[in-house]
Amino acid sequence: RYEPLLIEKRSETVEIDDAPLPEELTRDELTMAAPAEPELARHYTRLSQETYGVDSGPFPLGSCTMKYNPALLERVASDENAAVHPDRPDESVQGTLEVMATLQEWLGRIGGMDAVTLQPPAGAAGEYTGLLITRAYHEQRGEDRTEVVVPDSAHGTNFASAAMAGFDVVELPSGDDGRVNLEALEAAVGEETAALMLTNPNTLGLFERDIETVTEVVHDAGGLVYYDGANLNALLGQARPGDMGFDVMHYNVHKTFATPHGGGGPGAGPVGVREDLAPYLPAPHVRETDGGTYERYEPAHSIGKVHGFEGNWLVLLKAYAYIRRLGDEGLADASAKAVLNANYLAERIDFEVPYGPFHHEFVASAGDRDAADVAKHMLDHGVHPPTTKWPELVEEALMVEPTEAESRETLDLLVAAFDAAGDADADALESAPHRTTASRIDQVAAARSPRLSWRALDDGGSRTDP
Amino acid sequence: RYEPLLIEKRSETVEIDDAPLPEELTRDELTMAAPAEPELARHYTRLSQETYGVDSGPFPLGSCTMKYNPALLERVASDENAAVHPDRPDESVQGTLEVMATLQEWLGRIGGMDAVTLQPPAGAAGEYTGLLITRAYHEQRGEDRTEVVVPDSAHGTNFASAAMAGFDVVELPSGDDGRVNLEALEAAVGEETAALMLTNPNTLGLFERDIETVTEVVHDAGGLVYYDGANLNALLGQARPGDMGFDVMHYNVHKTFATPHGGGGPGAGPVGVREDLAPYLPAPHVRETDGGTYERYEPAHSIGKVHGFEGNWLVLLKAYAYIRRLGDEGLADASAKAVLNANYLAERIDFEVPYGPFHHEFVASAGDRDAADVAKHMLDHGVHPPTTKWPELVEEALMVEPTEAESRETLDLLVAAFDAAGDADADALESAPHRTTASRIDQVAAARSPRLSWRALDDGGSRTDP
Amino acid sequence: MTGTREGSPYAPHTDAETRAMLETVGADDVDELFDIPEAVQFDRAFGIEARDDAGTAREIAGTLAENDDMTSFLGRGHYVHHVPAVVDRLSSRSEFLTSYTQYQPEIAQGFLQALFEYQSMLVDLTGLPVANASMYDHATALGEAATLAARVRSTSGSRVLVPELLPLRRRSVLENYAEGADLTVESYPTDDGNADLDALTSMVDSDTLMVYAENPTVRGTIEERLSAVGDLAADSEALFCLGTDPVALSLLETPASVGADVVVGDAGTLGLGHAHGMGHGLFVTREQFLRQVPGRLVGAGTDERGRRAYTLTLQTREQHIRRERATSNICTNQAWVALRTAIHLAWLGPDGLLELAERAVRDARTLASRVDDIDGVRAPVHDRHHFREFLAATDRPAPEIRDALLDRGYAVHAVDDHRLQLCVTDANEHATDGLVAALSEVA
Amino acid sequence: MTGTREGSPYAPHTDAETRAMLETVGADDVDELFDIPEAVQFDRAFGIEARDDAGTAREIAGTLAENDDMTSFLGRGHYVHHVPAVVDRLSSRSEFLTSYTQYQPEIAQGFLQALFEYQSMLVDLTGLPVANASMYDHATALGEAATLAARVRSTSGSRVLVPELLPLRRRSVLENYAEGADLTVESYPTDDGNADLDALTSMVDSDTLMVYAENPTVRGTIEERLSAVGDLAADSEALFCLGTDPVALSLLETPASVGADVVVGDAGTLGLGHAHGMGHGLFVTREQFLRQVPGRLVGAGTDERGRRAYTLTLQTREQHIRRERATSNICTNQAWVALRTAIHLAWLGPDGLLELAERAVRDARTLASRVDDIDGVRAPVHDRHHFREFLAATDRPAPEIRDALLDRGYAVHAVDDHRLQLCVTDANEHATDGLVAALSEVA
Repeated sequence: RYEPLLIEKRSETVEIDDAPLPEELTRDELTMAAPAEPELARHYTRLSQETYGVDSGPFPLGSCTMKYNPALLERVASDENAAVHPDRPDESVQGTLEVMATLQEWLGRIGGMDAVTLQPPAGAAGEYTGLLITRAYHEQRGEDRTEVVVPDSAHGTNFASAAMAGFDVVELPSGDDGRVNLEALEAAVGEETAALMLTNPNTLGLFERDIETVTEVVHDAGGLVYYDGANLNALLGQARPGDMGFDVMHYNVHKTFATPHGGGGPGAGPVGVREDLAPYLPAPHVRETDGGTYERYEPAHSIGKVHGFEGNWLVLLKAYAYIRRLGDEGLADASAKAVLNANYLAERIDFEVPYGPFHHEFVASAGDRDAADVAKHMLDHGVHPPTTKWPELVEEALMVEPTEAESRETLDLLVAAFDAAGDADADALESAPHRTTASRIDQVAAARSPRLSWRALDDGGSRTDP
Repeated sequence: RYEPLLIEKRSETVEIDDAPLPEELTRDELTMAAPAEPELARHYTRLSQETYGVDSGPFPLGSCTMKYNPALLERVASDENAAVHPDRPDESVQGTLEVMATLQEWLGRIGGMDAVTLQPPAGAAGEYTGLLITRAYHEQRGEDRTEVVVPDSAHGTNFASAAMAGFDVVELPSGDDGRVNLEALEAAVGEETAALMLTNPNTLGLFERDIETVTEVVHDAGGLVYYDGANLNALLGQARPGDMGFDVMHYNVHKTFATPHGGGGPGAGPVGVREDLAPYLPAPHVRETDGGTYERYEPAHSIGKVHGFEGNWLVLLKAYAYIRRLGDEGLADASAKAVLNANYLAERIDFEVPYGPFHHEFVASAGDRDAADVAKHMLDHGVHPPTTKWPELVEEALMVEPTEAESRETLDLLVAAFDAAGDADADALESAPHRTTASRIDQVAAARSPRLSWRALDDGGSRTDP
Repeated sequence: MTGTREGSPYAPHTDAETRAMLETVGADDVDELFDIPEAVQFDRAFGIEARDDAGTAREIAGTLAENDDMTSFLGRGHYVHHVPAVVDRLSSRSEFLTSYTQYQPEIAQGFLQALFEYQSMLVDLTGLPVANASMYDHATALGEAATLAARVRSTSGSRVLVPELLPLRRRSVLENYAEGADLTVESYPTDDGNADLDALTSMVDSDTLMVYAENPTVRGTIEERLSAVGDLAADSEALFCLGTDPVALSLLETPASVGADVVVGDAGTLGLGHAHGMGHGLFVTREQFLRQVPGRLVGAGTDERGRRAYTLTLQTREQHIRRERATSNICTNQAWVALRTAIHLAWLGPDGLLELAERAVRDARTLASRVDDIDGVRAPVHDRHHFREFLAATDRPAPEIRDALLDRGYAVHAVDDHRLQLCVTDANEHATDGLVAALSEVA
Repeated sequence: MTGTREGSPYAPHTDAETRAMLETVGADDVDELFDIPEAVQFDRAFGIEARDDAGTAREIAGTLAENDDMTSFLGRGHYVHHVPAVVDRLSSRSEFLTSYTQYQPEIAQGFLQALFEYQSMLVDLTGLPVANASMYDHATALGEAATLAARVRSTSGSRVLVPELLPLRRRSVLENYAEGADLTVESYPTDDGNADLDALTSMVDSDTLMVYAENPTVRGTIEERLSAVGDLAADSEALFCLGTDPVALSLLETPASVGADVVVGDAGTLGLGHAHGMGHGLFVTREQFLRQVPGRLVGAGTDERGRRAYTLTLQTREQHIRRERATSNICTNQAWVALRTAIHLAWLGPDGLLELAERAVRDARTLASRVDDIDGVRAPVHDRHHFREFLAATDRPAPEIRDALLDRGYAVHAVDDHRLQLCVTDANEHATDGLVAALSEVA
């Protein structure tokens, strides 16, 4: 059953005429939805049931690491003592600061980094922060480096973050094996190079075998190497960006450390750096004092701030709980099982996977089928489909990341969904899905005449619905 | 999609051989479901989605008062300070005891009773408790009264509770107007009468207009009059059982005071009594001392206990929050709107309602249709149907209690569901439902060869399912 | 906000809607719809002041904060194991929380399956084939066991024999049920905490309807000759009822193997934390008593499409159909707690559950040994294996020690003048160092 | 229990399953599947010890308990209103919590509708037609407003003018965004808390890209001549960006009516409680800037059956398609907080929301008056209408008073040597008596 908008169910307009302010400072009236709590509860209960989450079934969205979000994390984050104002003096929030300091330390160990800021509120914000640090670092050294090198297979955020930080983007073509081509890299890198941004394993799931050479080439040119942490779930305990020569990195705690994705956020994107970059971290940073207490301070050459306060604290707290719960063995096992699951799934489905050996994710090709159609067809099997049509290195790409949280049973469910789409004829593919809340949505039409609020609707409202 | 049993998904058998106990004191092995947390989460998420609750839509189950359960109540009950052991000394649980003492007091005022025990863990347990008090009261006075009079239209629990308390049940036939027939009452009541049990308004939703005479007749015969609180949501602030001459009553907090029904419980069934019955209340009872502290004590002629400890505390705490949230005006308004909703719904549907004027609930007749079929047909409209085939005073009864929490809009939804069933032909009625998780279930067959655990299943397991 | 609505914040009616609805029913005012004689009308003045959401929450939190913050080593029938967060998360889904008894199984398959799975778990734990969907608590389940015994009795027996150490509160509930069924409750002696088998043997006769034992006992001792108790009951055609809980069941001899006819206990030991004694009664029995079982039963059946489906079954036992001849008056039970128990059990799995049970043995043993090392204290009092709890004898009067520990933030039982009782589980084991230190100071 | 699994408790694999899966992929060991040169392999020894569920929860609760328990009268950009329980109950439904960006709208209609409704609420509150589905926070939304201004600039302007009182932390974020876009940030003077219109008039020129004002200001004063600021910006073809929040928007002049081009602010003021500065940025603008908006936009469309359906739209603005020419790098945003904000707004309704807003005016006025009655304190410092917060001048050094109040359990700002700032909302209004009493003692 179709769910009307709240405002279609019950709205109310209030005239504002006896406010405790002069009339010229206030608005005249206010119109809003005005449901009673029982109506509100049913509305959002129904909306939730029309939403597919990890708790609904497998969610192998490539590069998104949609792993199970432990209930424990929500309990921990609901602690009343976690609910503090950011301007509380340090001495009155020692608990909060201790959690932050410890998380900084743990993330440093996990990434092989010397110092970590928790302030960036998302992965892309982490990239941006890392690039601001890069910029400040070069400036401090009196160097004017204007270019950031980004492989063509990189996440779109890499390009956008570089541009937002004021850099020119130099795109690096991938080699035939799907990895960095060292010759192309040497050609791209030079005295204008502020940094190379790289994710490893890359978006094809391939480990950059020449990573030590790659980082050396960039370092030799005076640039820094940035690690995009989106794929860190492949490597926990197996390898560390710091050990590979990366200078700066971000962590996606909502990917690697199981904090919920929340329909699009909030996440958190802490940034780790090697020791000589630590003075550039955002303010405030948290440290333990000699006396064993914790304090906030401004690093010597701080880039200033990338968030109005100190980032997405409640998300960071959940990541802290996850890391503590798993410990060394749990973290390493998470990556091991994530890689096992990707390999098992790729082996079982009837789709070509052109590049390998891959790790926690792989990119299959839908061949002469439209990858988006394949995805829509999979919806009718009650699973979430993979990321589609990207990276473009693979024709009609299906980018698959099952994560460690799927059992063999759910992977087999995915196999069935993949293969049903593989066997479907053109009509079946194009008309799918049929069993979902909405059938195929015309996104082109929606973009052509955008209707972005209820006031823009002209479809007569919910009452016209059958 | 059909959800397999947990044990069909993943089970494990563990041999017990190195326990810290002599082998002869332990079992040999243990077989259980062994899901990982992600599997567990998906299993119960799916099961929840296959369950219809008040948050799913209207739930007009007669005599059950399925009103909205405010989120506030759950928050209050999750307070860590509420989580105490019952054997904590009084001085260390003053907060818990204060809540209990205040709730006793409030319920007393709401029912017009002088003393209230919170111990009975459900409405039926409240009835039973009230009858134990009745028995003790008569015994204390040296009277041997063996009969409890119950109207034929009463809840089944009244009969069963009387029997469990050791009384003989005398059934009282209803008058033509659906109410107590005074002549029949006088004939039924005598020196054997321990008590009359009555709900008012009765199960037809009718107020017993002669209630003062009724209670007088029983009192004159030396009996007590028991008020079944199942229908109290009709009367809040409008009338009080104590003022009508009732001596003992129970309250269903999961009906009247909005604590959740939880798929069948827990509820709570506090019992109120007039002053001279207070010494018989269960132990412990809670009272405020002269010093303003709270203590537990054993009433002078206590019947002892009806629950191993002090009842369903977390449920009682929710009821306390509800009463405090609403206050005098809110409680009275709840009843007013409950009665308005019942009258509106009855007026709108195309079904005969033979008895009136009714209050918070009414009993319609399905006439020559099977009331159970009508209910099944309503399921396909996405609503919960009424109670069916009871009370038997009405042919093919449909017992409807919408509660105050339904809006006119959802009542209109119910009207559509009722009338669609009213208009349906025999085939449509008998084959319904079609849009539910399960189609019509053969309950007779299920009872004929009961299969009560997974070990009794012989259907080949979930794998055989299409 | 919802808080600005007049009257009930949970009644959605605007004034305009109320007027329109009144018009439909042909009344000018809601008061007209009430058919209450003036003499018994009430003026709604309960004297209970309303609070808004924030005010209600704040006031109650403030009141509950009057409870002292302490660590409890209390047991004696109300046990707590750490409840994982996933139990809260899943059981609080509102479809579960706000549903009711599954009178319409076609739209309640989820809860019915959850209860069927709960029943299945209890069947596997006890070895007996029929588990109901929940009772109120251990004590009322025991009472119902006695009335079941009365209904199925093959002799004219009316004696219910219970351990002399049975907690008075549990016994009191049993006695109320017994009185209604014309039964008498009598104590049999115990020997160093456990059933005194010789004494029991001499008591059991043809007038004995039921013998009740608990394992572990209320003092935490583990019974060692339950099969003999079972044989004794069987020989005199009495029912053997056993009291226990799911954690103990995972490790100790199965009720089936010792000849139990009915198993009762508190299943809320898993799934509920400290709840001031709120629990959830388990009730499991033999196939032959199926039609005399009290409470709800969920069975598997098939729907019209031939698929497995679940439904309440054998409802003709119940009060809404059988009325005064019902097997019990129970209607609303503890279904939601049963759901929580099932989730907790499933989360634990057999390994986790056994780990809890083995810890209950080991941690009690360890704590008793540490307590025994304290001057003026000897533990355990009973020379038995223990489960979760044990008695400690004290030189100084036990109530004084209890009060002194209370001041230090620890709650323990003083069972008599010179004996304490201590209960340790995974939920308080982390605090044993503190307890031992405090006890060393005050013993 | 899940806790007895080796390795990750959230990987469901039994050893047998792992072996079977390895066989399928043709490996003997999971290690074989890793293609990592030996030189950069790591031995998994982070030195982080695992804890079980109970231990993790207990440890973290213990650490957080190191935070002092106090009542906060802090504001200055992080505001708290009482969040009703229903917001937690509904937003924590796991379908919402565990879903992600709605790349497959056919199975995400619920969340998309919730975001569409959120956007609609912001449109109604601001009077501007385009609201996005969320930004990180107020400060980053302000930064994005500046880069939007740079993209749409009709002049060659590069100056961004902001109030001199703009909090440094918000300004610092803006400066980082500005630097990447080759903009400069300059302060304009304020007059008794509000924008100094004369000074601003003299500063605005053809090189001015954007004028930023806040209402209420960070000192809680309510701007009185915003239309003039809007006119000033319009006259020089600069964008007028206004900072505010949903509660203020419900009562104060609408951004549309004062000529705002972009509205930013913290929408998490509703839906989030105290969260150490975590928020949720609102971003609303004119139709003409639609294709330059940063972040996600949800639009209504139709599905193949012709029914209304929701979908992410205008995605060609975004980084995953447009890469370095995207309107922003934002990907993961604060969608779940937007859901919470929407639920909170709907729960309040217009009456409830206005009540909160009017209380923000009245309670601040009342508290200022009470504080003003204290010897050695004068409040409010600014002769303006206030919203939630105000400055109080003190004879005794403000930091000393702040510290003394801290000892008494109250947190307030000391904004300079002799001025405190106090913020009052429905969430701490009940504690004003205590604050006034404490302040009377220490001022």
